[in-house]
Amino acid sequence: MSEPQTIAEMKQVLEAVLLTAGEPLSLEMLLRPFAGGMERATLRMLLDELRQEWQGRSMELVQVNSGWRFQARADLAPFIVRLNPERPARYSRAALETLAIIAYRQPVTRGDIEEIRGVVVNPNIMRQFMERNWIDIVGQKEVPGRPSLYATTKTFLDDFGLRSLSELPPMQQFTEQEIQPDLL
Amino acid sequence: MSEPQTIAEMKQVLEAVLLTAGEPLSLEMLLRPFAGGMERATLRMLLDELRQEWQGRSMELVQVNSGWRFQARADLAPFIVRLNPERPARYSRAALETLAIIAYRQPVTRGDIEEIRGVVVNPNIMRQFMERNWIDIVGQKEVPGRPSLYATTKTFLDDFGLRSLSELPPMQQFTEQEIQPDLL
Amino acid sequence: MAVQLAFDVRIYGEQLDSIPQDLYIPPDALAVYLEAFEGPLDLLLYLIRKHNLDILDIPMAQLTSQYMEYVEKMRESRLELAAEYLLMSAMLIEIKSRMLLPKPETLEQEEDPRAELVRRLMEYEAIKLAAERLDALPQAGREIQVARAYYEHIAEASWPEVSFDELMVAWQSVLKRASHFQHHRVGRAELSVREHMSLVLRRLQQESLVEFTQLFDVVNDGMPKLVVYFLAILELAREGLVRITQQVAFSPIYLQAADTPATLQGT
Repeated sequence: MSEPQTIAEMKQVLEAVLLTAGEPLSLEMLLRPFAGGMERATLRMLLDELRQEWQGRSMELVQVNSGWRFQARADLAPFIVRLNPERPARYSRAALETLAIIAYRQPVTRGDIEEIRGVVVNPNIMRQFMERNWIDIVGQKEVPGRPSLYATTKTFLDDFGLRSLSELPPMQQFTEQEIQPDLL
Repeated sequence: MSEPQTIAEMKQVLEAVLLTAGEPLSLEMLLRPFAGGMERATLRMLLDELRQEWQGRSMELVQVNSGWRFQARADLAPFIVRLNPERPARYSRAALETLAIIAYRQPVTRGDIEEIRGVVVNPNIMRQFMERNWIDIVGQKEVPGRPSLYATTKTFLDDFGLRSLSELPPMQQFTEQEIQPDLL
Repeated sequence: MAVQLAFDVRIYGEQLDSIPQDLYIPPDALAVYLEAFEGPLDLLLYLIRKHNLDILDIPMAQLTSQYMEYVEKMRESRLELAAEYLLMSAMLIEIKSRMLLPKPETLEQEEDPRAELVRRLMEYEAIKLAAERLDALPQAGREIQVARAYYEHIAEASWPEVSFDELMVAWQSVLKRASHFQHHRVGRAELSVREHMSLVLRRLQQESLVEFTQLFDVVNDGMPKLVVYFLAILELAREGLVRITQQVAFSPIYLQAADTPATLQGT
């Protein structure tokens, strides 16, 4: 195929690019296959059409922090998971609490995390999230010892299907719970 | 979604599984998502229907040695490739020096280059510049072994935006340069 | 009230869904159970919930004695007690004693000694809940499956970029290392000569024998170019890359590549 000319051809290119990507693609990246032959406005329009065409089908075109991606419809995921019997390891409560502190209170130092949790932070926990590229160091705090400041990354948002931190579930206050003690 | 009941639901599961797998899936693997609820014959039939439904679209369902996979239609692949322009590796120092010697001292034999650089020339270096059509053989030197004489080509000049070799920066010794930097 | 555990606790391989109501817990089980707490704040929150205490008006005496009771059990079962637990004991006792002190009426109203503890407990509780909600979100690789179908990676010829400067730096380093080129200079004129050497050789590849005057385009090439051609031929001859032949004086002069079979000579 020479350079795509018709809307149909452009959508096929776009669909193929997104279905093979394995990661979210930004608008800038999605323009590359067209080698300068597409306007951003057209691209947005085509993405929107593609999204609508796929509605109700096996995959859905969604927008996350770093861009657009096709993902399996949520209700199909349980069947896909059966393909690989080794289920992905779940994180320990300590790890999840640490991650939550970084996500909701960022940027934070290890000291901040320790103060909130009341216990020493296991360095392995930080390491595993760094390795997964969910958190990274965004600076040093201007206090004695200049401790590192940690924050969540774009990959964290992408992996949780979020466009921005504001889409994180809102924090609930203890007192709100108090009303329904039976929930415990 | 509870266990897929209809043919349409089963096909959606299959499609999602194949589009997210990242590798070819054997019939045995493709049966797993259905947790025993599907016959091999049915699976084959569904795969065949899926294959036909995708005909002429952006992806094609193909059977390779180790199983089934969705792959981008061959004529769309070149556009996908543009997404990740493989960062061209840099030429090694040895390669650049070899090219410089050919440019400034042409026509030269490999022996000449080796004499100037003091080390053996890796044949791959010559080959990569030949493949790029930057150098070629313009003759053989009348010495034992009749070694090839290399020179730069018109493509080399074009790629460097030169009309002739005399437009290459003339070279002087380092020390002289420092005295008369304006000459460069 | 049986308190549901938000995590797996197994005793002798049996799932423990709730914490036993009676105070007596077999020491081994206690170990598993206490280890399930994420720290003193977690234990305190558990006690507050279990005994339905009001977090905004914590009865310090009651909470402190319950906390100490657990900590004592941990020591009895010779568990390695994290320092944080002991630190918290001290803090609880301190708050309790400060509350027992009569408040001097003359002073400004003093902050409730429990305020800091309450703030920390509330913050920790909020994070605990946030962690659970975070874990409940769909996650890539778990509930989110991203499309990653195959495509043929056609190797599009992509060559490394090279600039003038790089070429020059490379040549410079060659010169620096090669001692017999120590004083070598390559000027524009010499580059032209070398270029034309290649041109002549290229031509001699196609036409094995070229008459000398045919190499020059006297009409179109300016004098400088003709000179360069001439110098190129001389240099080629000097380096033994071409043979120049003439049968007799004033007859045409022929050029051929040095590697051309000798039989062609003098044709």
